[in-house]
Amino acid sequence: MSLEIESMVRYASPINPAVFPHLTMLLLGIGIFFTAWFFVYEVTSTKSSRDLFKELLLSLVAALFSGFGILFLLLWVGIYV
Amino acid sequence: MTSLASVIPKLYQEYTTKTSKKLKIVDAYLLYIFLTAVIQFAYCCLVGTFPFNSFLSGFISTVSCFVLGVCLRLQVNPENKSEFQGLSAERGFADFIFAHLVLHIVVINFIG
Amino acid sequence: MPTTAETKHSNGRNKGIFNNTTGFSTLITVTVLSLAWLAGFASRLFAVIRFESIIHEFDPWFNYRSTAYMVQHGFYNFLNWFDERAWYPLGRIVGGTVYPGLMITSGTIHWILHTLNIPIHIRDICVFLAPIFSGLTAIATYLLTSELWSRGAGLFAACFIAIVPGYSSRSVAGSYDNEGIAIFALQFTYYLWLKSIKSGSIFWSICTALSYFYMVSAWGGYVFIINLIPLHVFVLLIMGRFSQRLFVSYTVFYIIGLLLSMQIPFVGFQPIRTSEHMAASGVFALLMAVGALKYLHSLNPKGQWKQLLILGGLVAAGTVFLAVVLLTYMGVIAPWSGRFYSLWDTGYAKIHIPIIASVSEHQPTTWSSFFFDLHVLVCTFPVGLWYCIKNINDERVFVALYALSAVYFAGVMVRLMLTLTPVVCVLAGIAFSILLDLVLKEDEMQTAPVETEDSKNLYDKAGKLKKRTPEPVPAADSGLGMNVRSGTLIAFMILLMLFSVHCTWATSNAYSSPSIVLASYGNDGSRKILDDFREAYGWLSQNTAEDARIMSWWDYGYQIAGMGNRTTLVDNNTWNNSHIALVGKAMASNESAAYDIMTMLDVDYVLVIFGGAIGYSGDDINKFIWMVRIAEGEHPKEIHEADYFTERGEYRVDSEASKTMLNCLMYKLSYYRYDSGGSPAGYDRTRGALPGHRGFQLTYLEEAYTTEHWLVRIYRVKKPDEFNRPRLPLAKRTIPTSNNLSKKPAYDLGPMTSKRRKGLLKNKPTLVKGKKMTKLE
Amino acid sequence: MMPAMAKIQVLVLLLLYIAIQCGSLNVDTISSDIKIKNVDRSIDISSQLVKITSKVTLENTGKVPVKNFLLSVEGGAKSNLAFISAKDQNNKDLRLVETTVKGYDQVKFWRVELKEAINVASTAIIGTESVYTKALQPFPTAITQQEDQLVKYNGNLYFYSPYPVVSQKTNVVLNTKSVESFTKIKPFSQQDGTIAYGSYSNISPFTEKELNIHYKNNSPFLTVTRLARLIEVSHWGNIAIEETVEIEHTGAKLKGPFSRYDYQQDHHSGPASVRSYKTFLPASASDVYYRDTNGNISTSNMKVKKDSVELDLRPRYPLFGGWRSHYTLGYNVPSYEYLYHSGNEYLLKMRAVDHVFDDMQVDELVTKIILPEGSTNIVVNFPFTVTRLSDSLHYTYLDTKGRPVITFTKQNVVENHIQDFQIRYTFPRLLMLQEPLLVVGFLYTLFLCVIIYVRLDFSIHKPEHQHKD
Repeated sequence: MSLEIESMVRYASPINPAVFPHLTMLLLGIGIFFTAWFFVYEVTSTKSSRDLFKELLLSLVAALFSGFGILFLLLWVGIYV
Repeated sequence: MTSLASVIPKLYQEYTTKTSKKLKIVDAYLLYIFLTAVIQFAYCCLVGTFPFNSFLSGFISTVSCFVLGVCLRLQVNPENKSEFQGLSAERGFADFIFAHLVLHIVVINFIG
Repeated sequence: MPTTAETKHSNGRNKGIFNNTTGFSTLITVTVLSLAWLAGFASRLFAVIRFESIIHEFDPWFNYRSTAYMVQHGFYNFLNWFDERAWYPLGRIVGGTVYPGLMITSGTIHWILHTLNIPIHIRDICVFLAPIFSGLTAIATYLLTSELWSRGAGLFAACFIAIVPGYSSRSVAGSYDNEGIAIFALQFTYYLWLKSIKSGSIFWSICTALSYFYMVSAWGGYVFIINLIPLHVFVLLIMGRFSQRLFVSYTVFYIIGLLLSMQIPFVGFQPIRTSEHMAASGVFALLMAVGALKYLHSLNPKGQWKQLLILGGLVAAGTVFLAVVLLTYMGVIAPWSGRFYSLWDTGYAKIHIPIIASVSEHQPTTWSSFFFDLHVLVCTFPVGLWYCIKNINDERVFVALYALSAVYFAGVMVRLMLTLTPVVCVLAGIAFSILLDLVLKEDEMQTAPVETEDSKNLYDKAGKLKKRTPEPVPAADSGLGMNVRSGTLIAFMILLMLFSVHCTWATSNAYSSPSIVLASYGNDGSRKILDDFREAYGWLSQNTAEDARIMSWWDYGYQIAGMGNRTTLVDNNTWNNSHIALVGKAMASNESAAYDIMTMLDVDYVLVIFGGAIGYSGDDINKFIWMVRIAEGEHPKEIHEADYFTERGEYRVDSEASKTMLNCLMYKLSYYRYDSGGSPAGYDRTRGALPGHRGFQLTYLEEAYTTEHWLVRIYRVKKPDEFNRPRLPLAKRTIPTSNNLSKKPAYDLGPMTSKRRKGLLKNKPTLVKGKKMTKLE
Repeated sequence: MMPAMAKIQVLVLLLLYIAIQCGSLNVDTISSDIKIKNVDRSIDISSQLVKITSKVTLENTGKVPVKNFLLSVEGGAKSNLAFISAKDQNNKDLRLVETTVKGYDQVKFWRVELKEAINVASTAIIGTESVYTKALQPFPTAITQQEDQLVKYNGNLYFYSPYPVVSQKTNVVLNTKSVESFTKIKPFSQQDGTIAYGSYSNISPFTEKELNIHYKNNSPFLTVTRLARLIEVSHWGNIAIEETVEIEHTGAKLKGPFSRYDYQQDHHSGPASVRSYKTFLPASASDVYYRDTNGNISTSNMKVKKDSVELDLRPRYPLFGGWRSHYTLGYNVPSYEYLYHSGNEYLLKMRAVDHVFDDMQVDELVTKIILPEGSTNIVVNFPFTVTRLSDSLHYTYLDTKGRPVITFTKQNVVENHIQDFQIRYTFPRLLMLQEPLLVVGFLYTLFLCVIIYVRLDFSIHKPEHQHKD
């Protein structure tokens, strides 16, 4: 707690708020694409042709992109989490 | 028109021969439910329907049990296989239990 | 998610390009449905974008208020809530007089979100509930239609219902009303019913009953279901289509549904006590009898049972009918209620229940509004109906009955257009699907999924579609020439485009006004917001005593309670006609007579809506004639409708108006010290007249507040010691009556010949939309 | 034995001494060395507040340098006092410590600690400023719509001091010529909205002489009865501020009816009423909303100025005496305006209370600061004495264990209290990833459920086969 205000720097967001919309679009787009792929795969593959590894991978990618996409969507619309 | 008197024994005979044992058990259950309903109705006629919701829930629950029993009987009857495609006897029974679950939850809520 | 993605075999015609048709058709189905949801949601947001996230109109304010109460105090307190803020001095038992489904739905959503730490205000949930449910309705419609016909038709129907004005009129963001969720419940119940009748499974019947239970909890329109399904069963019986599946599904549905519906406090024992519900039990008994006879028949098929069966069935039907009639006469079963009668005889309400007739939504529907609300669908749904009847089966009988009855009801009452809309969408979806099938029939390359995709594209990029569809049409080789086909196709596309344009336009212009915030446009196109209602309610809530009682016409009761948080005398619930009549009488009497009524009712403030300054046509003076009629219904001795008309039977406010009119409380409160509003000063823009009686003083009331545009005027009722004049209570009370007596003969002699004629309204008032009753029937 | 006894005695004495020291920390004596040579006092009662600024010339007549002196406020006025401060010649703020003097229980004292001691026989000029709320009483207490509002000021003609005052002058600023009545003690003069009293010489300590002025004051008499200020810090680059304001017109009450006709016809109608007022927000404020429980209040104008955003707020209805209103005003500011950091150490420096309207008076201020989830080592620095309420947790979007909330409250706040507080806290940067990962985890669980569901599908419904269509 010895730090004084003079020695500190102003804190800005790690990601420029101006790119929130673009990030949202991009990440959510990719996320939705993978989600769709995942579900199509789930629906079309039969019990025998199903590959657990592929499923897990697809869902992970889908979750990652959608998750961050949703976060930036929230930030974009003004819900600063 | 044949007289009814001659028909009834014939019906009874048909029934005893044609019906499988499983169905007879169900029929016995149905009869029991039916009698319960009659008794309830008679009781309410004699004593009155004061807690109306209690009477209703009791009476309707017996009626529903009866209806459900009849439905079960219809579904498990091998003669009706063509009517209920894709409904095996096990499925019918599972449905029956599910229906009873719903029914009794509601009745307990209603009986007050 | 997985349930929507359930694997169904698609139409067997698909070959070629898509090696994985199941996957793609599912994907496309899901995409189309989610796009329909999105389109439906987005098209309902006009009000939010133009104004703000706010509850609209009248009834939604009550629903919102009780939802907020429930969220704050918990469900059980809500069920036992005695609202002393309404119907002073009577109060209202809210828990027992509402359909709680709406509040429970949004309360549940609120609860879930808050356990997930998502702090969304209950108001926003309420505002957006109806648009969200419109998406669910679209899905339910899809399911229903695919059950009836095909998935392609289902997608069409889903897209139609998502944006059709007939439905969005009731479900724009902010119109937080029972119908918003009830249409979903209705469609879903019907879907489950068809499902259960198809499969004959107890499980689906139970689901039907549960969905029916949700419907009962949500809207008084559940009576429609409980009469339509028995009707369906009955018609099937008559058509000789009895099957054990029918038996199973109906009996289980009926008995469980009956039990469930009685769990709603407001419904109570009605399902076994009133005539509206008797058809269902009659059919139940009948079905039991027929089932028993069938069973006996099956035991001995050789016997001469045929006639006996028919005879037995007829006897059973007759017995059931007689029993119902008998019980009705004995008084065990209540006869049809008045609101129900008005469905059969459109003139009934006008004569017997002015309060129902006074509501614009209860008027018979005009032809133009059919077209306005349904557009192209109203022309195409008979085609679907025709095909359904042509290829009849058990389910299609149902949809035919549904369509016919709904058309009738929609013709009787504007409001019931809502029940017609879903079935029209279903049938139009079928019709479009058939036509498209026909046009693309020989086209082997064209697959069903693409065909469904068309419907999706329609709502997004119609341009893309034109490129796509004609392309696969091969050279003309059969039946229809290629030109004919592509021509037809393009015609359809144009039709559908027009439809979606119309839907957007209608939703945005006709149905997206919150009606508590008005917008006016200046000459330069600038928009000005007239926020007088909230100004007045805000004033009431902040600057009057906590327990102040506000007298106003019943239309504003819910809003005063919801926004002003003050006690009202009458509100939109309209359960007590005599109380409303008393308020109407106070408004219609002269000041001193009104003062007696107001002191009797402990009124502290009087609120009137006056549109004269800005030309708002839905104000109290224009509604006044209904107040007089309702008051006359209860107090025929004091109030006479004819007194308020001129000699020639006109309803006017200027100097030619009748003396009673010029001296009644409503008139005085509206025009007290009103001198603004253009030239000449004091000109009433709504009625285009200069008020006939001006410059008067009020004795028993004083102006407490008037909003910026004069729209809402609030008066304080003076306490007995505050009068300007010396107190002469006894004398005062006699003067008005003697006045009346002495005046009446002289006054009534004139119009004796034309006594009690219905007056012609000059500048026929357009009653404000949204004045409606809480209950359907 | 003795040494032990002595030890204990010493200890006891020490303790006693400490106790006395502690107690006497806030007990002072009036030094007879100090004399006030001259007081130049100005009482501004043109708004709803009473602002008294005085220039005091102190003289040390004793033998030792004086390091501090006492300021005092009359017993009758002390409950109205909202703010008091003192400055030296260089315009530097001096430290004020509340204190008491034996024998003067009714009087409120402050000890002013001088930066440089006053040497023997020399003088120092100290400027003091004090603000009183609710010291102006409307009289008559109720007026009709058309009438002007008259108020009464009741104060002390002399500078109230524990020291003798050699000479003093008082200037009362009214900004109006219409004065009904005022105390006339010679010498005095009245001109152009001011009344000058004095100079009076040789006034002994603690002298009170009633000063009464009854005059017209149509300036807005608005009291913020409760101001709840909520500051929510997000490390995604935003600070959200929301103020919930309950406001009341505390001037003369409205008597009789309100007439829209009069109000509209004549723009001078309702002179004492408040149609609108201005609120200044920070220059970087964006996404401003102005609403109440019934929704947006559509009547407000926003002007972006160089150093601030000016909001012209109009309540839904004009405020007459006794009328109340409430609203919520919220906006966002970017974090780099107020948040500083160095590594994982953060410092938030913001106003504890912000401008609501000119010459505002706030009965109760509650400020809540919501820090990001996972902040630790929170240290708060207040610019003035406040009551700090217990910390709590706040749950909002994507929170798991809640965000720490610092709450403090203060009564009787005026514009002079618009000062910065400082909060230091530690926040590991990686915690910012917690929220998106939460969403990802949630979605992934959903997908996993689907995977599992698909696998389980046929084993559950074995008896029924797939004839569901």
